[in-house]
Amino acid sequence: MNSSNYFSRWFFGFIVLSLLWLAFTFPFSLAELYTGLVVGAFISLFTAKYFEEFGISSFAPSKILGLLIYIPIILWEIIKANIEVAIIVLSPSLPIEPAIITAKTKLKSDIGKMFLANSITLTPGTLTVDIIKDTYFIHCIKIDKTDERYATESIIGKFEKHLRRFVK
Amino acid sequence: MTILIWIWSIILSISIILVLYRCIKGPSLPDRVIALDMFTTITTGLLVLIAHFLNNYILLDVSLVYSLLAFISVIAIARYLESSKRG
Amino acid sequence: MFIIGIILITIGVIFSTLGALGLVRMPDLYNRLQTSTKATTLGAFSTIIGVGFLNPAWLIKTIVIATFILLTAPISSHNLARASHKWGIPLSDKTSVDKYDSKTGKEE
Amino acid sequence: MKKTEFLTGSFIALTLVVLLGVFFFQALFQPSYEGKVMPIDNVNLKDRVSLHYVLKNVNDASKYLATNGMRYFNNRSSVPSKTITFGKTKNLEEGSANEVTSIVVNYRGFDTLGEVTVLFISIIGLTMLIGGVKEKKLRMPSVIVRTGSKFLFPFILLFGVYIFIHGHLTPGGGFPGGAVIASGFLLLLLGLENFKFNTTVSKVIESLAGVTFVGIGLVGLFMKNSFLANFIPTGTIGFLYSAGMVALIYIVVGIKVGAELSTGVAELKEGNKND
Repeated sequence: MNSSNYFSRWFFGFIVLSLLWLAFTFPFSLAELYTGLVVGAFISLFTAKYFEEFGISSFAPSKILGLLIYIPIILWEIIKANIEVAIIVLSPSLPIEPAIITAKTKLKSDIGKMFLANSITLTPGTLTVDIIKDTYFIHCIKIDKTDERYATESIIGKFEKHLRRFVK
Repeated sequence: MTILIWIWSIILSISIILVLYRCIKGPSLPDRVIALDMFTTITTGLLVLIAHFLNNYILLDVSLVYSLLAFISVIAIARYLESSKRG
Repeated sequence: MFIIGIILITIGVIFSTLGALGLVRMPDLYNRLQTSTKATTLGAFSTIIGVGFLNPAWLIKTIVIATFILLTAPISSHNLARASHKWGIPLSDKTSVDKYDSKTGKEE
Repeated sequence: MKKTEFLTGSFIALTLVVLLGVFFFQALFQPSYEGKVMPIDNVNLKDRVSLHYVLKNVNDASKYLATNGMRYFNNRSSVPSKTITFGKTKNLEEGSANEVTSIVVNYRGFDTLGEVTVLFISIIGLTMLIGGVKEKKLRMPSVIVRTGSKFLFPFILLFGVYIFIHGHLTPGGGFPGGAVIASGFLLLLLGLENFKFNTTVSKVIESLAGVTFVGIGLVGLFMKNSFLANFIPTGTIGFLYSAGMVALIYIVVGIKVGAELSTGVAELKEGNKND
C-alpha cells in the first residue's frame, strides 16, 4: 500500500477534505457542498503527496470498521488513565515510581507508529519519549517490572491488535 | 443553568491560577512551556463554555484557531530546545 | 441530551482541575507532563463535547474541535518530553531505570 | 536573491504604487457632492453617516431620495429604518453578515489594498535583511512529529481556506486565513527535515493575487464609476453566495497574505542562500 499511486491518494484527500468541509459548515446547503468539493479537490491536488499510506483502499469496509471499533476502546482507556492519575494526584504521599523503559512494536508504517504512540501517551501512566526504528522509549509513572517483554505485552499489546485492522 | 455555568467557569479559573503558579515558579524553561500548553488547552474549553453562555456560534471558530496556534507554538519551542544546548 | 451534556461538562471541569493540581504537585518534569497531558486532554475533550450535547446544532463542529485537540495534544507533549530529555533536564530521584539515556546520542 | 526575481518583484511593486497614486489623485480632483463645508463646531454625528447606511438598503435609499429629495437633509428623524433579518433580507447594500468585513473590504477596500501592499513591501525588505544569514541546523525530528505534521497539514490548509471563504459570514477573513495557512507551512518547516519551500512559486502566486485585486477594482471602476465598487448582486444576507465582491476580494486577500507570510516564515528559517 506504500506505493499507492497519485490518483488514489488524491481521491482519498478529496473525499476526506470535502467531508471535513461539510462538518465545518454544518447546516447543510448545496452552496457549501459545491464549494467544499472544489476546495477539497484543489487542496488535495497539491497535498496528496503527504497522504503516504492512504489511498482508495483506505475506504475498505473492514478498515473503517476497525477504526470505528478502535475509537470506543481508546476513549475507555483514556477515562481509566484519568482515574488512575486522579488517585495518584489526590493521595497525600504521591505513590510514584517513574522509569523509562523500552518496548518493541510490530507495526511497519509511520502512520501506524504515530497512532500507537499517541494512544500510549494518552493512556494509563505512560508517555512516549522517543521512537528509534521499532523501539519505543516509554516513560512510566508507576511500574513494577522493567522487563522489555512484559512492557511490550502490557502496554503495546492491547492497542496493537486493534490498530492492525486499519494501519500496517 | 446560568449558575452552573458560573460554577464551571470559576472552577476552571481556579485551575488556570494553579497552572500560572507553576508557570511563575517552574524551575526550568520546559516546565513553563508545559504550563503554557496546559493553559491554552484549559482556555479552549473555557472558550467553548463561553460560546454556549453567550449563544455565539462564532466563538467555536475562534477556539479552533486558538488551539491550532497553541499546538504550533509548542512544537516550535520544543524543536528549538531540542537542537540547542542547555545553558 | 441535556443531562448527558451537564454530566460531561462536569467531568471535564473536574479533570481539568485535577490536571492543574497534578502539575503543581508532581516532583519532576516528566511526571508533570504525564498528568497535564492526560487530564487536560480529557478535560477539554469532555467539556467541548458536553457543550455540543447541550446545543445539538453545534455537535458536529464541537466533535471536530475535540478530535483536533485529541490528535495534537499527544504530539506536542511527546515532542516536549523528547526535547527536555535531550536538553538535559534530570529525572527525579525516585526514578528506577532510564533506558533512553544510553542511546540518546545515536541519531536515526 | 536571484536578480530576475528581484526585478519582477520590484516591477510589480512599482506598478502597484503607480496605480495607487493615479487613483489617489483621481479622488482628489473629483468635485464634492454637497458643494458646501459644514462648520466644525456644530457637526452632528448623524450627518456624517450616509443615507445608504441609515437605510441599509440601496434600492430603498434611491427611492427615498427620488421622492423626498432635499427634505431628507432637513429632517433626519423621519427617515424610515429597516430591520434586517438573518437569512431573509435581500439585496442589502453590502450583504455581509459580518459588519467588520463590510467596512474593511467594501467601504474601505482602498485601504485594504494599501495594507496588502505594505505587507508585500515589508516581506521584500525582510528578504533583503535576512540575506546572508546562515541556516540554523535543527535535529532530526522524531517519527511522530514528522508523520503528525504531514497528516495535519492538509487539514490546517483546509481550515485556512474555510476562514477566508467565510470571511463575510464569520469573524476572520483574508488576513487571519492567510496567517493560518502560513502556520501550516511553519509546521511543515519544523516537522520535516528536508522540506524545501519554493519561494519563487509563492512570489508568483502573491503577485498574481495582487494583480487580481487591482483588476477587480478596475472592473468596479468601469461598471459603477468608482474604484473597487461592489458590482456583483449582493444576494441574501447570511448565505454563502452573498455580499458580492466582498467574498471575492477576501479570497484574493487570503491567498496573497498566505503566500506572503509563508515566504516570510520560510526566509526566517532557511536564510537566503542565493546571494
